[in-house]
Amino acid sequence: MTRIAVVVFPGSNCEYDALTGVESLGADAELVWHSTKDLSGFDGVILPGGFAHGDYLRPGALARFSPVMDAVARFAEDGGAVLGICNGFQVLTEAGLLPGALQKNAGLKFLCQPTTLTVTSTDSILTANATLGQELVIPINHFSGAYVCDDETLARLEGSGQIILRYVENPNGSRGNIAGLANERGNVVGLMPHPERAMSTLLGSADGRVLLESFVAPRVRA
Amino acid sequence: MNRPPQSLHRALGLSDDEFAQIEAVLGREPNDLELALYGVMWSEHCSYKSSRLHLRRLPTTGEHVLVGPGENAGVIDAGDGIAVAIRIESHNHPSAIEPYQGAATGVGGILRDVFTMGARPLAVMDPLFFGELSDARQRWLVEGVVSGISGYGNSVGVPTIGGELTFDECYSGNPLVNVLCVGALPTERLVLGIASGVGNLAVLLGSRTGRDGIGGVSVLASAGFSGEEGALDDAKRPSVQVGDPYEEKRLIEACLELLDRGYVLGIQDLGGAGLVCATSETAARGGVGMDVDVTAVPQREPGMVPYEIMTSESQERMLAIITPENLEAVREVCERWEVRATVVGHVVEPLIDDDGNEVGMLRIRDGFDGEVLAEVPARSLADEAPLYDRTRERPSSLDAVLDDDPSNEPVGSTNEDLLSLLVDPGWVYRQYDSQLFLNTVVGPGRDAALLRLAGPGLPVSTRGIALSTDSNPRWCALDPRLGTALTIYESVANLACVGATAKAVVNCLNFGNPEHPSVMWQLSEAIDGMADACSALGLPVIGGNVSLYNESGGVDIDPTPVVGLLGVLDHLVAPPPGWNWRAGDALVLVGVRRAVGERSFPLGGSRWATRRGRRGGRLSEIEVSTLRATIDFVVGEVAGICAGMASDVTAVHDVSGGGIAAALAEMVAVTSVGAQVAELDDFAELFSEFPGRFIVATGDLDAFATRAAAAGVPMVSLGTCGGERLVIGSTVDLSVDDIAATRRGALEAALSALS
Amino acid sequence: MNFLVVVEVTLRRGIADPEGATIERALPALGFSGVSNVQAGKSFRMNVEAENEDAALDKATALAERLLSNPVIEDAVARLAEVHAT
Amino acid sequence: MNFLVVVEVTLRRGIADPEGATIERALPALGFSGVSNVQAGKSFRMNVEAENEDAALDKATALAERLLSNPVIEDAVARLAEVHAT
Ligand SMILES: Nc1ncnc2c1ncn2[C@@H]1O[C@H](COP(=O)(O)OP(=O)(O)O)[C@@H](O)[C@H]1O
Ligand SMILES: [Mg+2]
Repeated sequence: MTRIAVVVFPGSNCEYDALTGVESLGADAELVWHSTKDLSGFDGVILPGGFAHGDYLRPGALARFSPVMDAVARFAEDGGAVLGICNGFQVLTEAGLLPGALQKNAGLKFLCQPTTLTVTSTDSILTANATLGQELVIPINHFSGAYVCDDETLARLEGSGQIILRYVENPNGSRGNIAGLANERGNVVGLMPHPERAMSTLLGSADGRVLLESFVAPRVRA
Repeated sequence: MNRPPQSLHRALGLSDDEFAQIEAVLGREPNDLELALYGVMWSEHCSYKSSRLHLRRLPTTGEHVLVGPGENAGVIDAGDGIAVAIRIESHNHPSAIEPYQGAATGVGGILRDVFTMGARPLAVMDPLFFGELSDARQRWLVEGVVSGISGYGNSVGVPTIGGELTFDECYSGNPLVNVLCVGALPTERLVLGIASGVGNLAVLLGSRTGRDGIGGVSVLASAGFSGEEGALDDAKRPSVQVGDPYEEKRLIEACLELLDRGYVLGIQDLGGAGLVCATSETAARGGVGMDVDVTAVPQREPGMVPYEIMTSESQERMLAIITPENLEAVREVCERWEVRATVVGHVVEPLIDDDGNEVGMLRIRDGFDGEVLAEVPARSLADEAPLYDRTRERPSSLDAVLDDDPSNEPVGSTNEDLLSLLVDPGWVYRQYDSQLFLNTVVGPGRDAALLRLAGPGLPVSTRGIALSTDSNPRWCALDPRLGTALTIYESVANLACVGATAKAVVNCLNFGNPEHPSVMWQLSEAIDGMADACSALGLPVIGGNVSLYNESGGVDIDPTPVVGLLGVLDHLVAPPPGWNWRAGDALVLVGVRRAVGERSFPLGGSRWATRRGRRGGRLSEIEVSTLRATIDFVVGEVAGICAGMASDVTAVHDVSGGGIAAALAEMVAVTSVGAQVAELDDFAELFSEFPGRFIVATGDLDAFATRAAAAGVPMVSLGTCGGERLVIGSTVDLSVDDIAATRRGALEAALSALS
Repeated sequence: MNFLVVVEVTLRRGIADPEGATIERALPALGFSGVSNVQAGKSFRMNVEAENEDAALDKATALAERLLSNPVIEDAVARLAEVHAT
Repeated sequence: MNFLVVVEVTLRRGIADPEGATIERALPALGFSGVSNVQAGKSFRMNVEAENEDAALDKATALAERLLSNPVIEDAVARLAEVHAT
């Protein structure tokens, strides 16, 4: 069974949701406290949504100095699957594990709403099971979700297939309509929408399943 | 401050009689610190001294009630070993001067009321009332309040799943910000705010104590705004509390873990009146005494004096009663959550008075072995404030208002009227995370919110809970008694739309100055109306809050009793139908079509009339027995769908604000499919508002009609769904796009008005 | 003339500053010692057209008090950053 | 010695500043004319213990670059506010 660590920072609040999401797909998931320095034995790591350290200063700014982040960096370096959802995405950019940064939404308001995403690359641990061009309805819940990077970075991301998900209608001013992206190897991914909130039609959408199914699928490390 | 000593009590908001009563309790003159403690604890906000006599008339018991009013939150047994805690409170006056922090700390406070019962907070709702948005100050308030709720609620990680949004001139100097929280717990984890066991420790958890809101409760919550613009005099301006959702999040997790591990004997949040309130209430409930060392309290600012430390309203603090043996373990849990834990009190033996009665004393000391700075019976602070039966009088001016019935109002352009009534509160609730915990089956924007009854640490269940907050100040201004009763009925109807049976009521009674006899009359009438409706439906009132002195420039707000209803659904595996009908469906009106009495389709107090500046008229009674049958029938229909059964019913919406016309238009806006409706009986029926009527869309009219008839529920066919227009007889003809766009943009357009 | 004005908005004395406190708590772990009493505030830079420096500062101060801060909890101070060529 | 240091964090040139733009749009309606190019930033005040002013500024600058700003989108400048009595 795939073993997934869900990292809990003080102020995280989607850790149970992430745990439930991957467990419902048969993964063996465990909450690990942010002071953990060792992630060996896990097949994948999720940095969940929420407000780590209250999002004080900037989202992710304090969390990236948590002891666990060195372990996450090593885990990623070794080809392990790392998924940052919402606040987790912000932490990954602050930590430099993904390029760019996430700024306040263009409308300067928190947004909780369904969005339609297009799968624009399947070269990542999150989109491997999806099909190119597939549309997925997945909710966003964030204040700082506008992706920014310089022109050069954007060109590089575009060229290398690292942009894995784009908004069909841009809700927050994200550059290039970017909703989610991966590192070059495709083993570290971050996205602002919450796939774990789109796991059942009872709650509005089951379109997140294909993403988390990719993530928990047994794989040989890249 | 150089004040003659005899007037200190007045400066603290205590009357001469109250001062005399304190002297009688103590058998001596109180010292300044003692007087200050009475000042905050006997304030209107803490003691309910004007309302308590009346609140006793509310029905509070029922087979599911585990905890009724009087504790921090009411609790019902929801089945499957799960108890549900619920509470509503106002944060009106703080929000008027600092809307962001006022609203944010309101959310923080209501969460603590719920997790203090051992419940994990699962959802928040926020009934809001402002003046008209043509005024720039109101727009500033709306922006601030909504971002405060969003900022705190989202960060602390509790979804906000609904609320209310009312704009009316009467709130321009005194907005209302009410917040409701619901939480759930394994039934056996229920704890109360009781101190027990001599030698046990009172541990203060959470933030350090600063000079936040000193005297806030008595000065702020109990004093109206004098200025025209709703501004407080500088002298009265207290320091505003700032919320820290990050601290609260850690506090929630730490407290729930302490409770799970069984380390806590009693726990109480620190709200209004801070430490003196928490220590005196826990001691009073347990019939014990408590020694409090003021010097032990961690302070945020240097030089704080005992009075400030004891009454500070610094946020994000809890008081837990534990045994000394568990102290180390408690410290360990708190350290991991980075929550401060400090022993500030000892539970002590009660004294025996001259008559042989046990009297638990609250003793404030300078060091546990140090000087006693204050010593008063805990119960006298917590429970023995004087109760007032203030003068009540129905205002004689009301008759003229009732006689000014808007039924003679010229009809005008019905299309325009209808569009002007449509407001989608989406601009508000999109700013709230409404989905956290993966429970939200129906979020904000429909008749009621519907949640799966699930959460970390709860027994597995397929039940659901439904919540609705409702109010109708327009009705209550005309007839506070009937208006409040109708509000309850409407709330029950809202729950029915998502298939839930109402189980319990909480209320937040927002009224004007209780020293005005007309306001006391309104309050008393509203309470009777609530009691009438709750008794008729067998619903217990399990908690509430009274907010008085909502006035500005001497003018009281309209009576605004807000109710929060909690419903339960036995089996929730599929979403309820919602508002999305399909082309070809038949449309029916289910329920009693006409109100009782002279006016079958009353317009008094309707949104339609109010928009035209007509605030008078009479409400009509409704037939409660048929209403009950109708609601039971709708609950049955929708609950079947939620349980996974096939059904011909595709959409359900109750008729409320804006009448039948608005209900149809709201469904059109959401579905993007039009409807053709036959001419109604009367123009007034379009916009008339009274509860107990539902718009239902069905794919099989005959089957549905047969079931309604079998249940003895009246029903009429209205028309069919389909097309790109909403047509109602000869009165309404609008395109689906117009309706949807107007409704969607109404709030944003009003908020972005530049002036 | 055009002036570049900076408005700094800080919390009033006695008002809790959870953000500043949280940042301060994080510092030791990052190896920063000897930094204390961290206060978080806001800054706004703007071009102000006015007759002279004083008029520019007055305008910015009025703006700061009216729009950029809530005097109930915040203080706002305007200062000149540098003079622009007109 | 103790120094009161102010760190100002501003958005880098070219990075969108919706907050500044929103404030600017609201100004005419409030009767403020001649205010343009409003930029929203953050300020942090702190006590820094150091040998001398330069050392204090160095420490604050390091903190500003490492923690208080995100160099992908922000610039940070530290300046001395006033010297405290030691
Ligand atoms: N302040 C608010 N916060 C969150 N949701 C709100 C707010 N105001 C209104 N809503 C939501 O919008 C919907 C419509 O509200 P309302 O018109 O009061 O409904 P009803 O007439 O059925 O009582 C409800 O789902 C309500 O929860
Ligand atoms: Mg309704």
